[in-house]
This record gives sequence, structure tokens and C-alpha cells, in this order.
Amino acid sequence: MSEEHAREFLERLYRDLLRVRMVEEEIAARYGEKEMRCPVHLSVGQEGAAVGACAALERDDVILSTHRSHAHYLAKGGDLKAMLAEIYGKEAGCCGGRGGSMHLVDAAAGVLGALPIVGGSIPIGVGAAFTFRNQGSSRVSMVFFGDAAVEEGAFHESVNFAAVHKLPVIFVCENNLYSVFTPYAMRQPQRPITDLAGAHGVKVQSGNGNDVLETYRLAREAVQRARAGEGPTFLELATYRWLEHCGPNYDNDLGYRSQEEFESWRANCPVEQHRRLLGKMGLLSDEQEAALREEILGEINAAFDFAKESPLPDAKTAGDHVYA
Amino acid sequence: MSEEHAREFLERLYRDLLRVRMVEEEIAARYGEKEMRCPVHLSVGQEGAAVGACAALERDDVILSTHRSHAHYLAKGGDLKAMLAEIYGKEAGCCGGRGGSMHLVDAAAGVLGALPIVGGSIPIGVGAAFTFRNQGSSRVSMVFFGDAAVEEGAFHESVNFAAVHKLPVIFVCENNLYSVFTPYAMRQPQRPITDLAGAHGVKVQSGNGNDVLETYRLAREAVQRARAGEGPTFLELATYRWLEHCGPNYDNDLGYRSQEEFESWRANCPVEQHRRLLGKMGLLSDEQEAALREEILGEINAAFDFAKESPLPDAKTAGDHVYA
Amino acid sequence: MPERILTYVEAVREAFDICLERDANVYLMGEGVADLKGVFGTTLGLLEKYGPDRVVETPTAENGMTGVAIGSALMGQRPVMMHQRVDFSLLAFDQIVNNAANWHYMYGGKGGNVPIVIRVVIGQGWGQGAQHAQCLEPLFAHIPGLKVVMPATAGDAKGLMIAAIEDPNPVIYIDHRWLHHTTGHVPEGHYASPIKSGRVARGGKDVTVVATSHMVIQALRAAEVLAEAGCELEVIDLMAPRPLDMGSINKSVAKTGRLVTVDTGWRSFGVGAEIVSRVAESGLSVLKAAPKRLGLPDHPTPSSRALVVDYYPRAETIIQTVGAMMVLDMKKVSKIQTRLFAERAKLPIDIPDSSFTGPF
Amino acid sequence: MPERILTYVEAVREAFDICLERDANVYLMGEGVADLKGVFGTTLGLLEKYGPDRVVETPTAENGMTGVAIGSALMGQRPVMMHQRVDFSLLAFDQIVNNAANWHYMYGGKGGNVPIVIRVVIGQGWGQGAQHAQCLEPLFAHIPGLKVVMPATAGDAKGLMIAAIEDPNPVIYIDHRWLHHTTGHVPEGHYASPIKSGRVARGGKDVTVVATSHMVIQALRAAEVLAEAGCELEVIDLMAPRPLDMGSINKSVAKTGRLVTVDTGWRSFGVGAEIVSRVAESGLSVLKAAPKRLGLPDHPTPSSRALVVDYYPRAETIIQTVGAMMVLDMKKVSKIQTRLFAERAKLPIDIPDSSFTGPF
Ligand SMILES: Cc1ncc(C[n+]2csc(CCOP(=O)(O)OP(=O)(O)O)c2C)c(N)n1
Ligand SMILES: Cc1ncc(C[n+]2csc(CCOP(=O)(O)OP(=O)(O)O)c2C)c(N)n1
Ligand SMILES: [Mg+2]
Ligand SMILES: [Mg+2]
Repeated sequence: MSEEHAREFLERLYRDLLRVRMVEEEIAARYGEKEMRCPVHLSVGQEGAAVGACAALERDDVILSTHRSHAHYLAKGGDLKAMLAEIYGKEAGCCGGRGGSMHLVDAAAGVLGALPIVGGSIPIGVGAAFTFRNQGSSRVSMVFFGDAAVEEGAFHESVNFAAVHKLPVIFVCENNLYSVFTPYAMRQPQRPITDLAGAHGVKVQSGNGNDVLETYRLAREAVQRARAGEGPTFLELATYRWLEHCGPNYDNDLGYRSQEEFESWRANCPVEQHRRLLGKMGLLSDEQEAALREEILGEINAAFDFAKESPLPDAKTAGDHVYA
Repeated sequence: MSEEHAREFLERLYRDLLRVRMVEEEIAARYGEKEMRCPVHLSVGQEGAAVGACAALERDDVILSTHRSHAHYLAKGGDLKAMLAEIYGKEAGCCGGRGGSMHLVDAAAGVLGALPIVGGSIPIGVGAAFTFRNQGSSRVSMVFFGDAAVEEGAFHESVNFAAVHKLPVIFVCENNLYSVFTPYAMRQPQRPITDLAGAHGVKVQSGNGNDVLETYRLAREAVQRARAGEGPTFLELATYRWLEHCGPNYDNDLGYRSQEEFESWRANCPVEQHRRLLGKMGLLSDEQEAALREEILGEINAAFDFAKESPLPDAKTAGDHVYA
Repeated sequence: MPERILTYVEAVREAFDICLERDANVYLMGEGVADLKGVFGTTLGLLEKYGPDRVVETPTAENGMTGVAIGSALMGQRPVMMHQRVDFSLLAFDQIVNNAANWHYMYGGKGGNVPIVIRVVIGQGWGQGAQHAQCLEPLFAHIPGLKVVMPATAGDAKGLMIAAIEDPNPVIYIDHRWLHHTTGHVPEGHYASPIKSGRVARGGKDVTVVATSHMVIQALRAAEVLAEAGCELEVIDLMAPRPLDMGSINKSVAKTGRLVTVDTGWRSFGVGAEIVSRVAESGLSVLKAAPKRLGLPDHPTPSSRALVVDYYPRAETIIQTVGAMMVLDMKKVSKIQTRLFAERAKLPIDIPDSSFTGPF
Repeated sequence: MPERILTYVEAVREAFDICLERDANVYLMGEGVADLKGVFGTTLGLLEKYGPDRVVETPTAENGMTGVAIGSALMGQRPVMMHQRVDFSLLAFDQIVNNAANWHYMYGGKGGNVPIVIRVVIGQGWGQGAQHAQCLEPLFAHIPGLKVVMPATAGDAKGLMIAAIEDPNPVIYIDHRWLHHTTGHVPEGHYASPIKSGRVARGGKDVTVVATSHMVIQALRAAEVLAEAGCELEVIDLMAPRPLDMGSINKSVAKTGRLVTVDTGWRSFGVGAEIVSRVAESGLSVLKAAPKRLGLPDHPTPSSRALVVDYYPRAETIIQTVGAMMVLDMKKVSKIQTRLFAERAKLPIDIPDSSFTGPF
């Protein structure tokens, strides 16, 4: 990468991080209006994983996501207006209002889908990779999931098949230490989560998901391996969810996780970290930051206006699209 | 163990091996009569694993088995007459004719059940162990399954839970290299199968399943760990099925496995190996062998007579036992 | 007996508490049972009272955990496995259908029995969409060896949960989310409601309405309106689609000659189909009109509130159906309906009643 | 067109061959597709012809592999996933119901479509027991977004497999093991039978018999006997329970006024319930007699042949049912039956016909 390119790339990462953060903060701020009438699982605090990993992909590569899908969708280039309209249940939503927040899709951007059944999208991503391999394509498939998903048998079935056929798939596990309220240690034994994929003969890597550059580097390596026919990689990205599992609020007061734990992760904010880096490199002045925020806010406000103003779908069409 | 006990124990192992072998050979010999009207999956060649592992158990410990259930059932002390009557579809069968060869049960002997859904009995065995732990009992649960069962998600879900709760369960994987006709390498990547359980933080061991003593030693260690509250163990036992996957015939002529592979395993017969050991130790003369065979044959013939002569269940009772 | 009013959620929780107290072999398991929300509040406080061996938080591993439940049931425990959405139980269909339902039969009674409860929560929340709001009761009801209960009232929520836990067989316990905030009389202490198919929830002579779960509430609302219009519904709360006992339904239809069924799930191949078929098979002469089934139309559940307007059968739908069957003066009915449903009409369509605190 | 007689198995195999040949995106997958027995012979030779990327032997991992099929279908391939027993597909109900069935709808048509075929083999073999001989078609038929086909003849086995593979939606293809050895006319080359619900397999004026899969054969046998007794059955081969098109059934019942349904699976909450209900709902005046449903009684499948004597509906059961409905002279019927079924009567109950080479 030329220095020019590198700079642009670093700036783009920051822009993406900030944009995801600001979109989700705006959702959280407006959720109380009760116009977004579907569950929302926000990724505030986890943006580094989504942005870093997706930065390693081309537009025609595909991703699969989970209930916590906004960051992945946006990082992969999904349309913001269509996403918000979907959350508002509108006709112009990316699923025409049928899906809601947990089923984002943007075929043009390679967002193949998001599914709220834990583990459910993992084999789908492997299937996409299977077809890429069958077609001799160099496209790759990337599947995002949480630390609970590895408890589902479907995870293992998928990794085994991907390993046997050396498929171009990258498994991205965002380990945020919790499944809803339940900590890791109540659900899984003491051992690195990467062991699980390693046991299936798959290349594994652990990294700091809150470090967007580290995440990007690991993802890029994995993507290169996949494109070179060297098979799947499993990435464990350490990260932390700041808000409640589902909904717009902070819920640390409930006491299911310690304030210290929370604070230490908050101090380790993926957006802030990258901002500091850019600052140090002289790539981001306070004025630039302010301008960027304003630009993004403009886009977000326009998208919310669009979502709120666009019409609800017609009840008479509720039976459409059952069959293709 | 005193020398006397040790001798008796070695003799008992041989008796059990030979008995299982002779029962299954007799089933194979008579299957063509078309009176055993249910599928039979014979363990000929695999007796060492069943006999060695079950020898480490007490009568009130429990086992779970698969479609290939005869050896486990007999090794655990299941009633031979009831088993044959079941295969003949008779009222006196261990399931009253409702189950057939793939659903053997003997509650008194601790044979909790056998299930032909690959992987299906693994969580059941973990559940039994969960209750033993909950009740503060020192009983253990042992689950037998084949090398294909580790491809099922249920296997992983079960091992994870057993590991988290340190349950007194022993996972016994009889790796006979095939799932029906499909060799290992077409279904799983190159890596030791024990890695899978190891990744769940479980103690693992590999051994020669055709060596009944080695199997016994590994199983005994695992049982001791389980009783001591040290949690589950996964044993991989290398072995080989001599006959076709399902049915009474040799099917090597079909060419799905090489004659050399087959011969090398046959040379490594679990019954024969143990017989040689006893011979070397001066514990088994030719006369003793002949007498033992005759005695066992007598039992087997009587059991077949029983099974053949006992009545079929009454069709009018077909609707019984839906609910307890 | 003085009225003792609890919510449905409190009633379920009380059933758990009583069963955990009475029988050391009872335990609760599932994702969320030991967490701060306690499966919609139904397990709250029980972890503290009974400890983590009796209120067992599980990994997300539905099929495996159901097998664990079965295995421990075979050893004498009585697990209650919970799924916060019925959709998750689809992952466990192997263990539920192949093992739990068949076990006692396939071992000829000699393999023990499987006293487990599988509790699945059905029905709508805010915009949950296709994978978090299914109903699926016919998938369970089709399987011999299972029992299936769908309590509609707080009193039955408790009584049927206790009965399910004490039953020696696998029982699927289905509770609808829109019932969770409803209230009703719940007797104190231990009582088990019989797992029986039909309870007359309201007597009437004109039309028999057989409803399940939340649809019983809708049917009762409809009955109020229609009664003022001079048409008396006999509302039968089906309660237990399997084993299906047609006694009270047959008796009612013999009286009314008219049958409407209302399913919580999809109408096609639904519970109502079995009811209608059994009535039709037992003789047509009793019927004065063609029976009618209500239920969800043949499409997945959409997320947007705008798309569910005609999706869920409501009291209004039942009124329309009965009106057509009885050739009522619908102008008059409509006026009564407008008056009686005035409060309800102010609420958005995705809110069951003003007691609902949402959003999920 | 001269008769071209193939077995059902050969017909399915031919469908695969044609589809693999015509469309490079078609592939077969599952446990056993590339092995020496080739899923009851239906995939034999195809591995050699098309290679392991088109005939994909899979690990034993039903849910995961179904997800893989869905993912590859979204990318434009057309997988045919096979289960040698429908019982195994229960492991995949999450992917089948939550994902395959809902995908197109829940993304509002913008998430692509899922052109997969899931082939499940149902019905009896020798003493297979409770977990290897279920039918379960109502579990699929209840789900919007799926299509469900159950070909009864060799010709339809081929035509519906081609149609299923070419359909842009998830299709559940159900073949019954006792059909595998049956033979019939199978046209050469490519043809797709429309996925439509009712085909008149035999015309008649007295009683409409709606049957699925192997039960069509039983109904046709019954029709032969009854015809000699002067009673003409109109046998309707249901073929596709979902989407359900009542056209030919309604037409037939309008003519005969009498309806009998015969399911391969359990009667309760079965396919027949939906048929009977739709007929009843559309008006009773057309019916001259109460409809009747046949199907398996409410218990799991036992292994012993002695226990299945009254379990599976057969031609004899249909004859009895129609006889009672039409008040026929059963002595006379019985004589005809004895004569026509003489050959069959010599066979044990667990063998479908003399062409069956068993044991599995
Ligand atoms: C099959 C299934 N079981 C249970 C749930 C309920 N559930 C929703 S999100 C969630 C936790 C997922 O945790 P994780 O995978 O770590 O993702 P995170 O929410 O932490 O991002 C659970 C258990 C579900 N959606 N699907
Ligand atoms: C869930 C499921 N899928 C597929 C099958 C078909 N099947 C029966 S036995 C078998 C092979 C099992 O192989 P393995 O576990 O290695 O045991 P082995 O037969 O070698 O003893 C398969 C795939 C099944 N019974 N259950
Ligand atoms: Mg997490
Ligand atoms: Mg094997």
C-alpha cells in the first residue's frame, strides 16, 4: 500500500467506526419514541470487529450476521436508509418491513442475511463458500457470530465440513464474554475458544476486536488464505458490549457484570483507540473530527427522516413473497 | 487385585469376548432364515472395546449404545434370551417386540438404551451422569458411539455440558474408520479425533480397542476419575468392523475398503489376541477352550430356542405403552 | 374462596416454586432460567431459593440439552426445559420426537419413562418476525407419546404446569406471550389441573367456539359482543390438544350444531383441522352449518406492525365469522363492538392490552 | 407412446441424471449419496458420471448440512439433500423451518430464494421400529414457504423430482420405501410434473378416496375389489399436500358426495384432517355421508411384524371403511377380495409385494 493509500485506508476505517457508533447511538436515543417496534441488539463497543473484518473483504464477498447485525451490515456497505426503514417497519426497508432489525439484508453489498437463531447462519455461510469453491470463484464468505454460538452443534458441523472441503470461509467469533446475562464460565469450560475450531483442523487466530487494525490484519490474512484455496480460518475477537443485550439502555446497574470489567472495556473503546492513533499520526485534527461528525450526522438524520417519513407497507401485501 | 482375582478377571474377559463373538456369529448364521425380521448391525471384530470398557463398570452404572448394540448390551450383562427374543420380534423380547435389534434395553443390568439415530444417545448418557452428580451418587454413565457420531452437533453440545459440570460420564468412541461405506477421510479432516473432545476441556485417551486389557485399563482410569468427581473422559478406541455395516455378510468384495486393511485388522482379532495371552500365561488349555465354547454354545442354542419358540406379541396390545 | 388474582407469569412461577419445594427431583433448565429476567419473570427468585443445581442455566445447545433432560428423567429426575421462543425448540426436534416421545413405547415400557416438561413460548411480541414468533403447536400435537397443553388462564397456567411436572410422560407446555400479563384467579398451594382437552370457558347455545391459548381470550371477548346481539357462544378452551378428548366438544356441538375453531398458529394443517375432522367424522346430522376454522394465513410472521393487521385472528374476526354463520344483523353487532371495544381500539395493533408494558 | 416401464427407484435416478446433466448448478448431497448402495439405488453411477463435487457425500450432520445446502442455493446452486429416513431430518428442523421456509418471505423477496430439494424417505422396512420408519408429512405440510410432494408412481417420481429441482423454492420430496420396487410408465427425457395437489388416479362416481404416496396403491387395489362389487371409487392421488389445491378434490366430492382420506402417517393431526376440514368448511350439503379418515393409530411404530397387523392402513382397511359407508354386502365383497388378493395373502405382512427383495 502506498502511503497515500494507507492514510486513506486508516481514515476510512475511522469513518466507518464512527458512523456505526453514531448510527447505533441515534437508534438508542430514539428508541424510546416507540416507533422502532422491533427488538434491537446494539453493537456499541463492538464496532472494531465488524469494521476491521469487513475491511478485508471486497464488495462481492459475502457476510452473514446474527441478531446483533447493524454493525456488520453497515461495515459491509449495507444501505443505511434501507436498514433504518426496516427497523421502522417500512415498505422501503431492506426486507420491505418483513424482517426487522434481526434480518438485515443487502444483496448488492454482499450482506447475505442476518438470523436471530443462535448459530443458525454459520452453515449458511459455509454453504456460500462451498458454492464459491465449486464455481472456482475467488469470492469468500465471512460469518459473524457470538461466543454463545460455538455452543450450538451447528457450529461444529459447519466447521468440520468447511475443513474437510477447505472452503473459503472465515469464521469470526466476537467474544464479548456474555450470552445475554450469562457469563462465559457458566456455559463453557476453561480453555481457549479457539481450541474448538482448531480441533476441526482449522487455522485459528485470536485478536483484540477493539483494535480495528489488528482485526483487519488478521482478517486480511484469513481472506488471503481463503482466496488461495488454503481453507477456512477461525478468528476469535475479544470485545465487549456496552449496552444491554437487547434494547437501548445501559444495564450495568443490574449487577450481572462488574463495574470494573465494564469500565476497563469502555476505556478500551474501539472508536476512541483508532481516533487516538489517527491523532498521533497527525491525520485527524479536532476540526476534521468535528467536520466528519457533522457530515455523518447529516447522513444519519437524513436517513432517519427517510425512514420515519416513508410509508408503512400495505397490509394487503402481507401474503406476498411466500414463494419465489 | 490378588493373583487369583486377576486370573479370574482375565478369564472372565475372555469368556465375555468369546460369548459376544459366538452370539453374533450365530445371528449371522441364522439371519438368512428370515425369522429375525429387523436390521442387525453386528460388532464382529469390535468386541474388545465393548468388553474391555464395560469390565470397568459396576452393575448399577449405566451405558448407552447405538444401532450396533449387541456387544455393549451383552458386555454390560444384558439378558441374552431377552435380546434374541427381541430380535425375533417376540413378546419376551427385552422391549416386548417393540424395539428390535437397535433398541436393546436391560434396566436391571444398567443398559439404559440403544438408539439408531447417530449421536442421539450421547446427551442421554450425559443426562444420566448429571443426575448421578445431582444425587451425590458414585454411579457413572458410559456412552458408546462410532466415529461418525462426532460429526453430529449433539456430540459437541453434550461434551461441552459434561465438561462445564464435570459430570461422571465416559465417552467411548469406537473408531472403526467407516460410517457405513464412507471412510473417515471423506467426512473429517486430518487430525486426531481426540482433539475434538480435548477442545472441550475434557481428558482424552486413545487406545487399541482390539486389546481388551488396554481398553479396560483406560476405562478403569476414566471411571475412577469420574467417581472421584474429576469429570468426563473421552476414549478413542481403534477397532474395525469385519462384516457389512448392516446385515450378516462379509462385503469386502464390494471394494470400498482394501483387502490389506481388512486382513491386517483381522489378524488383530480381539478375541484371538486375548486367547493367546491366556494361553501364554497357561490359563487356557485347548481342552478348557473347547469346554468353554461348548458351554457358551449350549447357552446360545438354548437362547435361540427360547427366542424362536416364544410367542409373538398380540396385535391387540400394539397401542399399549404409549404413556406411562 | 376469595379471589386471588395473579398474573399468568406469577402463576407459572408459583407452580415452579411449589414443585421445586415438594420434590427434590424437580429442576428447571434452559437458557435464561437463572438470569436476571428469568424467562419472562417466571423463574425469578428461584435460583436464590433453590440454587444452581435446581435452576440450571444451560449453554445454547437445544438438542443436546433436551437429551440431557431425557437422560436425567430416566434416572428419576423431573426436568423442566424451557425455550423462550418455540422457534428454538426446532433445534431439539430430534430429541423431542425421536427420543422423548418414543422412549416408553419403543422399550415396551421396560426402558423407563420420560417425565420431562418442555416449555415453549409462542406468539407475538413487538416485530419479532419469522423466527421469533411462530406457534407450531400442530407439530407437537401430531406426535404420539407427547402430551401437549396450552393453558389460557392464570389458574390453568399454574395447575397445568404442576400437572405437567408431575405427569410421568413428556409434556409440551405452550404459553403464549400475550397471555403473560393477563390476570386471573389462582388458588393457593398445590393443585394439578387434569390434562384434559376441553373446558367450557363460557356456556352458550348457539355456536361452539373451540379455541386454544390466547385465542380463548379473543373468543371470550367476541362472546361478550355477540351476547348483546342475542347470539350465545359456547367457548371451549381446548387446553390439551394431545391426548385429544372430544367429550366436551361433541357435547357442545350436539347442542349448538355449529362449530368455529380458532388456532394460535397457522390454520392449514392446524389444530382446528383435527377438531373439525373429528366432528365431521362422527356424523353430519348434528351440524346446522358448515364449520369454520380461524388461524394464521399461510405465510410467515412479518415484523412490521402494518403487515399483521389481518394476520392474527382477533375477537373481531370471530365476530365476523359467527355473524356470517348465523346471518346476524352486522350493523347492530358492529355498534355493540364499537362500544365494547372502545378502549382496545385506542391501542396499537401490536399491543395486547393496556397492561402490556412491552416492548418485548 | 409405447410403455416404458421402470421402477420407482430407476425413475428417481433418471431424474437426477437428467437434472445433473442439464444444469451444472444441480448437485446431490447427503449421507450415502456417493456410496455403494446409493440411497436405495437412486444415486448409483452418478458419482462416476459427475464426480464428487456434484454427488457430495457428507458427514453425519443433518442440521449443518441443510444450512450448507441453503447457503449454496442462495449463491445459485440447486442442491438435493437426502435423508435415508425422514427421522434423520428431524435433526434439521431448525434449518428447514426457520431458514429454508422463511428466507424468501422474511427478506421481502430481496434476500434471494432457496431452490433446494430435501428428499426424505418414509415408511416401513423390516422391523425398523420407532426411529427409522416414521412418516411425518404433516410436520412439513404445516409450514408456509415449503412445498411438499409425495409421488406415488414411478412416472411422478421422476416428473416431480425434476419439478422439485427446478422449482425456485424449498421442496420437500417424500418417497415411501414400499414404493421403491413398484414399476410404472416413465416417459423418456426431461419432463416436469406440475407441483399440483390432486390427480385423479382412477375415476369413479361413488366415493372419493384421497390418498398420499403408497396409500394410493392401496386405494387402487381397494378400488378393484369394490368395482366388482358395484361400488366405484374415485381415487385422487394428492401428490402435493402443500401448496394445497382443492380443485380436483372438490370436484370429485361434488360428484360422489362421499370422502375417505388415507394417510401414510399418523391419522391424528394428519394430512387427511386438512382435506376433510376444507371439504366440510366449503359446505355440508354436498356430503351424503360423514367423511372418514384412515391413517396410523396414535402410537409409535413397533418393530415386531406381529404388532403392525392393524397399524398400517391397507386395501382391506379401505374396503371395510367404504363398505360401511356405502352399506355394501360385505360377504360378497369379502369373496371378491379373497379372490383378487389371493397372491398377496400368501406374503407376510411385512413385505409389500413379491417384487420386494428386502430385507431393508
Ligand atoms: C437457538 C437459539 N437459542 C437461544 C436464543 C436466545 N438468544 C438470543 S441472543 C442469545 C445470546 C447470544 O450470545 P452470543 O452468541 O454470545 O452473541 P451476543 O449477543 O453476545 O452478541 C441467546 C441465547 C436464540 N436466539 N437462538
Ligand atoms: C442422524 C442419523 N443420520 C444418519 C444415519 C444413518 N446411519 C446409520 S449408521 C451410520 C454410520 C454410523 O457410523 P459410526 O458412528 O462410525 O458407527 P459404526 O456403524 O461404524 O459402528 C449412519 C450414517 C442415522 N442412523 N442417523
Ligand atoms: Mg456474547
Ligand atoms: Mg464407524
